[in-house]
Amino acid sequence: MDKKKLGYWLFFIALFLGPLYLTEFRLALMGKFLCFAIVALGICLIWGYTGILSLGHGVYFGLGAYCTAMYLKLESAGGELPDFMEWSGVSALPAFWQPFSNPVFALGASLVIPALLAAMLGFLTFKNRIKGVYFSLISQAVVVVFVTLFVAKQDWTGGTNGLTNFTTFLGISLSSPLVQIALYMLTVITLGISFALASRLTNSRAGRVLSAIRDGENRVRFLGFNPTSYKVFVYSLSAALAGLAGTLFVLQVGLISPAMMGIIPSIEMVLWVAVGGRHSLIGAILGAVIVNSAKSFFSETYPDIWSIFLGLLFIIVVMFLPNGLVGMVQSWKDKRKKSKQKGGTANATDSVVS
Amino acid sequence: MLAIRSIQAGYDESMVLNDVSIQAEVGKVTAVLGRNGVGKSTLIKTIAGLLKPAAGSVEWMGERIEKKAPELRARSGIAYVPQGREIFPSLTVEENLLLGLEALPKKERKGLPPQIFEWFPVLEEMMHRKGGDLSGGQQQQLAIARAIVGKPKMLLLDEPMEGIQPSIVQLIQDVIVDIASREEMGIILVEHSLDLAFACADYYYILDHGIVVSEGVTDTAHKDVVKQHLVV
Amino acid sequence: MPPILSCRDVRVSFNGFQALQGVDLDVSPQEVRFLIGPNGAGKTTLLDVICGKTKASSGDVLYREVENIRKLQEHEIVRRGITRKFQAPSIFSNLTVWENLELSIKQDRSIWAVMRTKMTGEEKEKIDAMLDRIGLKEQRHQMAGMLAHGQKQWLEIGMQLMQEPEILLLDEPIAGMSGTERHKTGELIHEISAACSVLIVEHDMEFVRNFSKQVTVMHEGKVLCEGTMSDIQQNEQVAEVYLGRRESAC
Amino acid sequence: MIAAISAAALTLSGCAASNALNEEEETTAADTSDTVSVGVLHSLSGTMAISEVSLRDAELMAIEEINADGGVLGKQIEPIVEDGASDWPTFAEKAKKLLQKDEVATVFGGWTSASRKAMLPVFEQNNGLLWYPVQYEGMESSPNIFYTGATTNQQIVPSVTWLLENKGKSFFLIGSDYVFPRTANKEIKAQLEAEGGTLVGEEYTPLGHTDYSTLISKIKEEKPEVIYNTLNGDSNVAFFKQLKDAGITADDMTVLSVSIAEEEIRGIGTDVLTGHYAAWNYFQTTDTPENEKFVAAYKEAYGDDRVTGDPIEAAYNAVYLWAAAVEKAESFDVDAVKEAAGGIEFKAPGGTVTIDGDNQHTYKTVRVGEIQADGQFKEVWNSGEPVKPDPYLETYPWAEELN
Amino acid sequence: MAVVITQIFNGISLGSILLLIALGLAITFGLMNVINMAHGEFIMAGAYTTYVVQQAFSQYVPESFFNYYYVAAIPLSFLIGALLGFVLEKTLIRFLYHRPLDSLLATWGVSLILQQVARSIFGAPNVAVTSPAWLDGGIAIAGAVLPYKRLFIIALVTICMISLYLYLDKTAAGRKMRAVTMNRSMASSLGVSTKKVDAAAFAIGSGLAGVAGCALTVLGPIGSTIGTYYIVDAFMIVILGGIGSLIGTVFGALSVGMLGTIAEFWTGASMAKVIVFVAIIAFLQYKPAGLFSARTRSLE
Repeated sequence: MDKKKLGYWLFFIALFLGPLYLTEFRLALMGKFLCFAIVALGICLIWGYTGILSLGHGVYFGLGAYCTAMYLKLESAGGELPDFMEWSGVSALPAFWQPFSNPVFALGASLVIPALLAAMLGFLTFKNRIKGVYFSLISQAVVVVFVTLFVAKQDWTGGTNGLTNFTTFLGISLSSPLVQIALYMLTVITLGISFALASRLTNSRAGRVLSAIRDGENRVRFLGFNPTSYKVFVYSLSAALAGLAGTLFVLQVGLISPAMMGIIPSIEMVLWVAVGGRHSLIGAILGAVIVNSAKSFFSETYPDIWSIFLGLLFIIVVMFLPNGLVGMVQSWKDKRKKSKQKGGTANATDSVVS
Repeated sequence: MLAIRSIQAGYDESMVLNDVSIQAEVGKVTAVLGRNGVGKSTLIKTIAGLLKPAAGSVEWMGERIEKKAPELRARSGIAYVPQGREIFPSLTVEENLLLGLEALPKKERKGLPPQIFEWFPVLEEMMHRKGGDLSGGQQQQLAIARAIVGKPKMLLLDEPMEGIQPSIVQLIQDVIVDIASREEMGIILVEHSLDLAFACADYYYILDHGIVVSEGVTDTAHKDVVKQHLVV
Repeated sequence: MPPILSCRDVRVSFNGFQALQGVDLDVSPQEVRFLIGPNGAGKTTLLDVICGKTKASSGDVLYREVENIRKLQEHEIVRRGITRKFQAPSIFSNLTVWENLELSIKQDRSIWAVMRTKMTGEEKEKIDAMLDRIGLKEQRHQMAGMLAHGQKQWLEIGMQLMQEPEILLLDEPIAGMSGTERHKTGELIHEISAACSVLIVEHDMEFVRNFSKQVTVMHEGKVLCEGTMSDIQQNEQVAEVYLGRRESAC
Repeated sequence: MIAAISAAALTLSGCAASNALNEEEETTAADTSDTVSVGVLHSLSGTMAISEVSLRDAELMAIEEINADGGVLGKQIEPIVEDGASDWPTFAEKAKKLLQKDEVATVFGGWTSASRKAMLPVFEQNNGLLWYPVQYEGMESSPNIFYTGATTNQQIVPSVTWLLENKGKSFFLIGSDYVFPRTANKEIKAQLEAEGGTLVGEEYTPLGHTDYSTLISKIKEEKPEVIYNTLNGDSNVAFFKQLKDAGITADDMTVLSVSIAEEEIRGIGTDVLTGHYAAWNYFQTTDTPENEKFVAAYKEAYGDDRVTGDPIEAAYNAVYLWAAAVEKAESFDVDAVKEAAGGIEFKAPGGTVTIDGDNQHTYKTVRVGEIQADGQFKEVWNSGEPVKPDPYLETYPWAEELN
Repeated sequence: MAVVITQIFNGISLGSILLLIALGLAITFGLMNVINMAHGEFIMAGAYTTYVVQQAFSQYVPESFFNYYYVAAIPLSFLIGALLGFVLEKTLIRFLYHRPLDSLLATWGVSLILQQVARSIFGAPNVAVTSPAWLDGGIAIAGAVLPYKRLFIIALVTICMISLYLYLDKTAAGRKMRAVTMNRSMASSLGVSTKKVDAAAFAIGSGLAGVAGCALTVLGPIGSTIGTYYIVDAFMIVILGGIGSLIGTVFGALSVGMLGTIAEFWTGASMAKVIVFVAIIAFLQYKPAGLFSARTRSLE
């Protein structure tokens, strides 16, 4: 147990010290991947631990990012109308934009709005006992709704261009390398705290209720728990994590557009977790980093045909490593342990709940 | 001949059958008796191929079949009538019966043998009704007829009389006796009712707690001795 | 004594099939009641209705004579003290034995309470005591999925008991158990009945004979008769539908 | 176990780090060598690959030609191709990579406004140089971007005037639901009002929309004389096919498009397009000696069945314009190149183009062409001389309110 | 008046197109419970097949026959779609029958690969298919023009529906397929080879996607990404109709088509899309099993 904890500490410290050994470009990439890792944590909570596959996390990520981006846009506009509104013929700032000139409100909204939307959708669907494939596809339909709306309402949202070209955050220039490093470190710390909270949740009694819901939702009812409220809670929590990641993403990448909320990014988010190991929080983090690194690597090396490699990676992982890379390491270690102490109790192969 | 040797079988990791050996011959009716929950259905499923045994062998006409897929067993002449009948509810009676022909080689699939309508005249009347619209007794007849059209050499009947009105019980019993008298087909009949089983069977086995606790020829068996293993 | 649970003219139908056709049943406090009957008689369906898994199409299920629980959700019924053990063991195989029991403790089960909760010494003792009682002390940290069949059944009974129920519904609790295990289970049930009512569906007649006081026989979605085992054995109708068709069939 | 994983992760990051170091060494080494690297950043996958792959091809061809001619400042140009994957953050990421890691002298890239908007801050923050080769909605002038495609007054404004004079007064505007069509249509509406046209309808469809039956019913209801089409990509195919099915031909209504070049015509099919119009600065049929050479070279390089088109030409021009500016500045330094770029002239396939030093757009000749059965354009009108770029439409009185 | 007729016709027409796209999914997803995200790429394969047939006809067949290329393209598109589906089932899907959500992820990978392969073979830009001359024009009724192409698609989808119905209902193979989807283990106990039936069912569903691709060439673009435009709509239609119910899929497609055209007429295309999807989501809250639900008693 202690060895494990030490491993986690080393891992996060190593990430934290990234600026020491990564170039500016790689650091920026890593910062982006770590934002994705926060999303992955949330997906791991709902999918790996609770058994809900959401294909709509792009929306929560996007909503969080938009909330922060609205603030940044207003700050950059310096009291004037944001540029895209001018082109779109909007003469006054829409009422719902106004509170976003307050950074505290904007940052708060970037957590609360995704969580509220998720709670609303979750409450309805889970109460009606819609689950499995149905829920996944419904969450996908939600993506279509939001992306279409955000594109169509370009006078409010910036349309396909999204929101971009921010200069400062709380008066600090975003482009300076030092700020970038600070944001990177902030991302690592946020990831670390999110990880600590998530593992505390999963190791608590409530966490055991969640995995019980995954294994048999109806049985949980017969222990007197109401699975709906648990599912709504964890679903909103993961949406809030995605929103948080969106905020950090916008600060570092300086851009959010409806394309990042779409069907494709939403499915990719799930695949990060699948590759890393859906039943393991650290696996989800590693998955997000590894898949995105692989994507960058493949597309830098083979710009013409990289998507074939990525497709193959997904197929191979799903087919042969149903518990992802962490699951592979775990079962490999199990095997070694077993051969060491023959006759020991048989070990479940599907119990990679770390 | 069908020979089951030292079978262990069950679900997940709990064994329902611990060590069961039985034999059944073509042309004879073999009854498997026992109370609810002693593993009779498990045994039948293991023979039909829906469950893979954890240990032991199933030998059919001199060949080991315990690892074969159910469809191959069906085509080698083992027909299965499950408990609960499991007819296809949204297929018509005719379609259900035609599916029974799948056990035959393609060339021999030439329509339904008229014999089954002599045994079960009601099916001819109901030919174009949905299987799910039939009464329980009619469904049971359909399930048996569906198994017979494939001309099996061994028919596995899992509690065919269960939940059925007495007149149809009689009819089914008559058919079983008639089939047996033609000596072309063997029958393994799973029952929890002693009287019914003894009315049809040549040989009996009694299962309890996953093992065979008694066996013998029905003609010479003392019902009272057998009874103590069974009913109330 | 007033009944703790009463079913009044409960009816259930699935796609036109009448699974229960007007069942009346009273269960007294601290009573052990066996439900027997041929397959398809509606015994399991009746348990389903009581615990809320299946909603009755008409009729009332009264708890302590006053509250109609027919339309409550499953977890709400459980919180009133009516718990259910299913036929197939429904434990959480990816949790340990200990964790399975921990989830079952009678507690505030709302998410906010559970998140803040910490295992108390009292709870630990309760779990330990239960482990002793169901004989799974050695296996406490094993994944529940790895237990033998009989052990799973006990674990599940243990999980129901941890909830300190008022009424315990058991569906074929001894299926798949060996002789000594059966006996032990029977005794456990009697111990339990000191604190709560038990309603058991069972096929094993030996077991019913050994451990029953009151037996209710069901047939075709109705209650056929009630009484002690010896009453039942005398009943011609019961013999007709249940114990085989006697000589009439041959 | 976790220790093992973290170790693995560390090695991974370590690798990345050492990679990065190696890469840096390579690029610093490159500075002193006799090559200069430039970035080529277009979508090679995803929905935009349809259009952007050809731009990459044109840019690579121009680079090869320049290299064959001795390069720039005696150095061979070494292109680094990246895939923007039709995804705007990817464009930003790759732009950053090209500027920071590869330290390229300039980047040629982009198609959609969204991709340009995503890259813009990257280029401004890193003081990089982007050559953007596609016609766009204007209202932008970044000091770090050169725009070699048309801005609205070099394509839309003159074409509307031409339509009003030649084809009819009542306009129906259709476009894909994104920035370019919405902004363009706003300008067109102002212009119609000023120049005596009437607007009878304005409709937008989501990107990738493929069922136009209802929209066509609306058009039939309104009976416009002119349909001004700013649909994008795949939607054009569906729109034109279904327009023809509904019994509307070029004789009934004139459709003028601003996103359909020769390459798109091949994907839509001439059977449904013949007789409709498009406004551009260049057609494959444009009659200049430079173009003859250009078309021949392009077909030679990429196959006889390939066609050129306005954005392809603008991409090709961009490379030459940059090379000329470098030669004039005698340096690859971004500021020096920018300084030198104003007034640079290039005899492009579509006629002479000149960089406007004020807004870093180019002077271009405007052309309207009619689509022929062979998939080529027949030019029916041109502006005669290159038009000065005016991204903010400051010289048009009716456009005052727009800003 | 003309507008009303046109709009009703448009609704039916859009419904028929959606139905054609969803029909294949109604089998692979509805009956077999496989979430095949590469279904859209089978549509793409059908469209490219049509393109290739057209190219072949224009090169090797006398010009007077050119217009019949489309007649040859329909069955060929079906075959290519079916072949791809067959291969996919044999190599991937059959290992994932018990993991429907995993099949979603794996087939997503397949879809990425197929798109890239198509780009490598046919190039990134769209290709053009000239629709046959006999599909040009339309019937004029009370001032409204009903294009032949749309009538043709309505006819094609009707034929597909009837063939599918006849196949499932009147042939031995169809009977086996229904039996396997209803009760797999019982079917195998009767001697039905479930593996063969699974592969055949998946191939037929995929083949129908191919036919849809072929039909779409007369209306829309043909490029490597066309599948992505339709895939989500198609899945929503199948759940809206009710999983496992072909007739439900028909009603699902028609209602989405009608609602879509009506909403688009009153608002605009973008808002119409939003309205349709919100309506579907809301409807599923009210009736989670869809329009025509095949109710079961199973617990989990």
